[in-house]
Amino acid sequence: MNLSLETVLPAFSLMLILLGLWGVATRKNLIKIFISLSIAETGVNLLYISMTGFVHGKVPILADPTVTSGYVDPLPHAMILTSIVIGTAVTALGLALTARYHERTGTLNVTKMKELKN
Amino acid sequence: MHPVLFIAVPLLAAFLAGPLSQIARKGWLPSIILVIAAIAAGSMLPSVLVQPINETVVIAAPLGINLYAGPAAILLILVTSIFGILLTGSKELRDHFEKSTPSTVLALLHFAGIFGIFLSGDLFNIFVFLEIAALSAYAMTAFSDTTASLEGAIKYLLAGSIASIFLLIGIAVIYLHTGTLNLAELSSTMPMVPAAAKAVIISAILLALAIETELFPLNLWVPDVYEGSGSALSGLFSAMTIKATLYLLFRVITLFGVDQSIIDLLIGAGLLTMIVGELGALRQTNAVRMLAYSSVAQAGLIVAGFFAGAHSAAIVAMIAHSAVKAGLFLIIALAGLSGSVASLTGIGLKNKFVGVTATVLILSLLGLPPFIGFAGKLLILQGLNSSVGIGAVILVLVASLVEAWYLLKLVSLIWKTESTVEFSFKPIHTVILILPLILVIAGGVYPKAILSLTDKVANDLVDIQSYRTNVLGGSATIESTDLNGGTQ
Amino acid sequence: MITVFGILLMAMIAISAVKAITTTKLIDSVLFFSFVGIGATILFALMKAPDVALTEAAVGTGLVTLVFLSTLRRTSEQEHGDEQ
Amino acid sequence: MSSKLGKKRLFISPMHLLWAIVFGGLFFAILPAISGHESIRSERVGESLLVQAPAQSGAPNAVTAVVVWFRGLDTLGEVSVLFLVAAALGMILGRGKNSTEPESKPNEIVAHAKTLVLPHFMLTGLYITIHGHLTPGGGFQGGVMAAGMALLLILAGDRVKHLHALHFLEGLVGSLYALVAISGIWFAGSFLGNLIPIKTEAFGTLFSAGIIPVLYIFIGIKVGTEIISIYDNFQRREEA
Repeated sequence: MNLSLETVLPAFSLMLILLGLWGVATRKNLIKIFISLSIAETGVNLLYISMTGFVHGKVPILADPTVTSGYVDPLPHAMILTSIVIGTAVTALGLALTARYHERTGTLNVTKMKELKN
Repeated sequence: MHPVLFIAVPLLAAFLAGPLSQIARKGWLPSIILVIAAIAAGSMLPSVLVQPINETVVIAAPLGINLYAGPAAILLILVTSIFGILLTGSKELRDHFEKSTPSTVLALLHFAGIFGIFLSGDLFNIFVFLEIAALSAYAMTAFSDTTASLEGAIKYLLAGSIASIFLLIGIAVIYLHTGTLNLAELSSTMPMVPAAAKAVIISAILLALAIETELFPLNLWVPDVYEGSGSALSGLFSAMTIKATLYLLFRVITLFGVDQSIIDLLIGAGLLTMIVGELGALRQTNAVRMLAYSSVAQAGLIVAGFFAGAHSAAIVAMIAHSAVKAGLFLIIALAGLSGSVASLTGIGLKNKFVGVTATVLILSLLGLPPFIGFAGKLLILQGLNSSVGIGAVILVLVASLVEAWYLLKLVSLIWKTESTVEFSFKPIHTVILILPLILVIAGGVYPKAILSLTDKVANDLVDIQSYRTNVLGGSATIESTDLNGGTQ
Repeated sequence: MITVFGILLMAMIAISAVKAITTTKLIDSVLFFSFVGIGATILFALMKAPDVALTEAAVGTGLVTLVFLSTLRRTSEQEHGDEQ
Repeated sequence: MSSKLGKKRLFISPMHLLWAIVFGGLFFAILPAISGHESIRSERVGESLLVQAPAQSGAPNAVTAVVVWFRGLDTLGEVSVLFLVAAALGMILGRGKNSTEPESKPNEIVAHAKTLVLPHFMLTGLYITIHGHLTPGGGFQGGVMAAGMALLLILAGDRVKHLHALHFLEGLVGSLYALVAISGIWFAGSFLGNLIPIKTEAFGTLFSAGIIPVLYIFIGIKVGTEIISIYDNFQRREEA
């Protein structure tokens, strides 16, 4: 079968990213927008992991310090660890601002954000 | 001097701000850190002009993260921290810092992020610092806790998050095709990347950086952020944050060696941004919002100028813009007014020094002689004329006319007799305005001195070959073996 | 075998993601989002990234879902999200 | 499933359709660039790091070696991002009138279960943190795991009573982390340099990886405290 995970995964993660961005562009509820953003971030993380060569490699935990071939590339893993935490931080900050905004105005709708208009 | 300290010291200060809240509470901690950074950058500058410093973190350059302290990075750190001090020392921001430790932490981390953007030579590391700077900027926008500021912060956050997703896509494609994240190595491997992938890389990264540098049409959120965050913070963003993202745009695009069509696109986007910015500023009644539009326009002019080949002029314009905007936003903050343009009436008669400073800064912003803005604008026009043609020059001049319309109106308001609003300046608070005033006048009277400096700085940005040898060549490879041997 | 499992998992993630974005009730949206996170966790584990899987489970799914739920509670006074 | 979605309000407005077309176009534009596996560098940076990891860092888990050490500056930045958000949340959500009262009655089951579950959470978190260089996991995961205990307490209706102590610990550990990293400049040749000798002969044991476990403990405590304070801020509720 030609349909291996390695060929499907990049396309899938790209689809997830764009689906999330579509959500950001079309949703009007702020919480929905942040959910969409988090989905796009999950897609980005999957995109990074899709390029480690995971089909033929092993988990990068070395049993023997002299044998260093046949493992997957650990650098994308490291980058995703960082990007997951940063994504979470952005979501938390955004939701905090949203919650405070809701306390002040009673709305979560972005189209009603009209305070700053010229 | 180790460049990494520019990042580590503000971080350390931020971590300590909680336990040391007694000291931090006074509200001077961010200013102190900026003074230290300015002194360090100032003392490093002469030696860096001769030999840039490349610092290895743990493992040598192509494998690990390197920090590259070249003339451009150090000069911009110096300039941004000096004019940052004006704003962090202002009453408006110090009130925030005094009220709560978190705001001190946010400001310190913002500086760490900005210095990281200037220094880092690794693409993913730059992303991390960009996120630190951006996240702290979102949160700082919400300092004043009004509906407007929260709205500005949310818009800023959404724009920034989309930018970071595109940046991450760009970095992923880069790593997939080149196998490296190091900017110096990328400068030699980028030409070998397949055309389709290169197009995606450039568009994703340009899209992200265009949002961060506020280029048209991705800058619709900018005036909202500025208006929502208030005058002192707007000054901080204008004087520091945009300068870091502009530097990043210049550095990355020059190193990647893009096609002429992309360069043309960037010049076009810059000019369009300038026109839109000036037209937007024309119809504003809020002074902060007006200056925000003017900042957008200036960023557009700087981008167009740099990519039209006027590299040195773009640096001069960046320095001039930092000085002018720091000064003007500080004046609005000092006046403590509602921010409407009309309320600035008669400010010059109340306090002559403030009035003269404001006038000089505005005239420099317009690009009139004998101020520093003149040198910047003239050289940018020369660059545009030689690489794009007379059409671009006319466009800039038309935009300057529009700019003159609203800025001169502002000047006449400042010196108008009938003052409607009660306000007073404490002389002690206005003393610091001498800094931008001196720079703007001295730079205008002796442009040679500044230009000889910025020529070297621009050369550092454009000379890819020497960047590559400084980061990768010669001595840089020794550290990795040294490190292991030293610990045995 | 793993390929089939992986593709099924991806289909589940895709459906949950679409549901999370398009469903009208916010609480459902958050639940579907947590399915996306759980699916991604398993996918990371399949792709030989146990460290990432652990982090995604703890931070990317667990903490984020909790934060979303708390925000929902804070903002639940009016508007239960009829405006998609 | 999908037919039900289609009938509901998926593409109800032309704007949604327009955006769908835009992103669909982007999909086919980007797709060719992300498939294919050859890189211009004969050995990717990550693969070179993996080769260097055992001898230089002494950590069998190459991901840990890369995260904590080779790219430690990223991780320092990442910890700062969490710290930043914790501080920002304190500022944004801490305003207004705070009630420190739990606004719902503590769940009986949760309240009783916590005494049973807490030690296990703590122990697992600690184990994951200090074995980060040997097995999957590490400071982040362990820190979150241990913080899970506190989240449980908050869910059970408790409040973080010693918020000052929490913040003090957070700042203290963060500055220790930064100080250890900075002292590397003078004592070990570079920022984040290895202050503790690596025991290559003891590869794969707890004390083989020099400074990495120490840094990971700092990261674990820092991440844990930050997550507690982030979540506690969300649970602090303005009186309705």
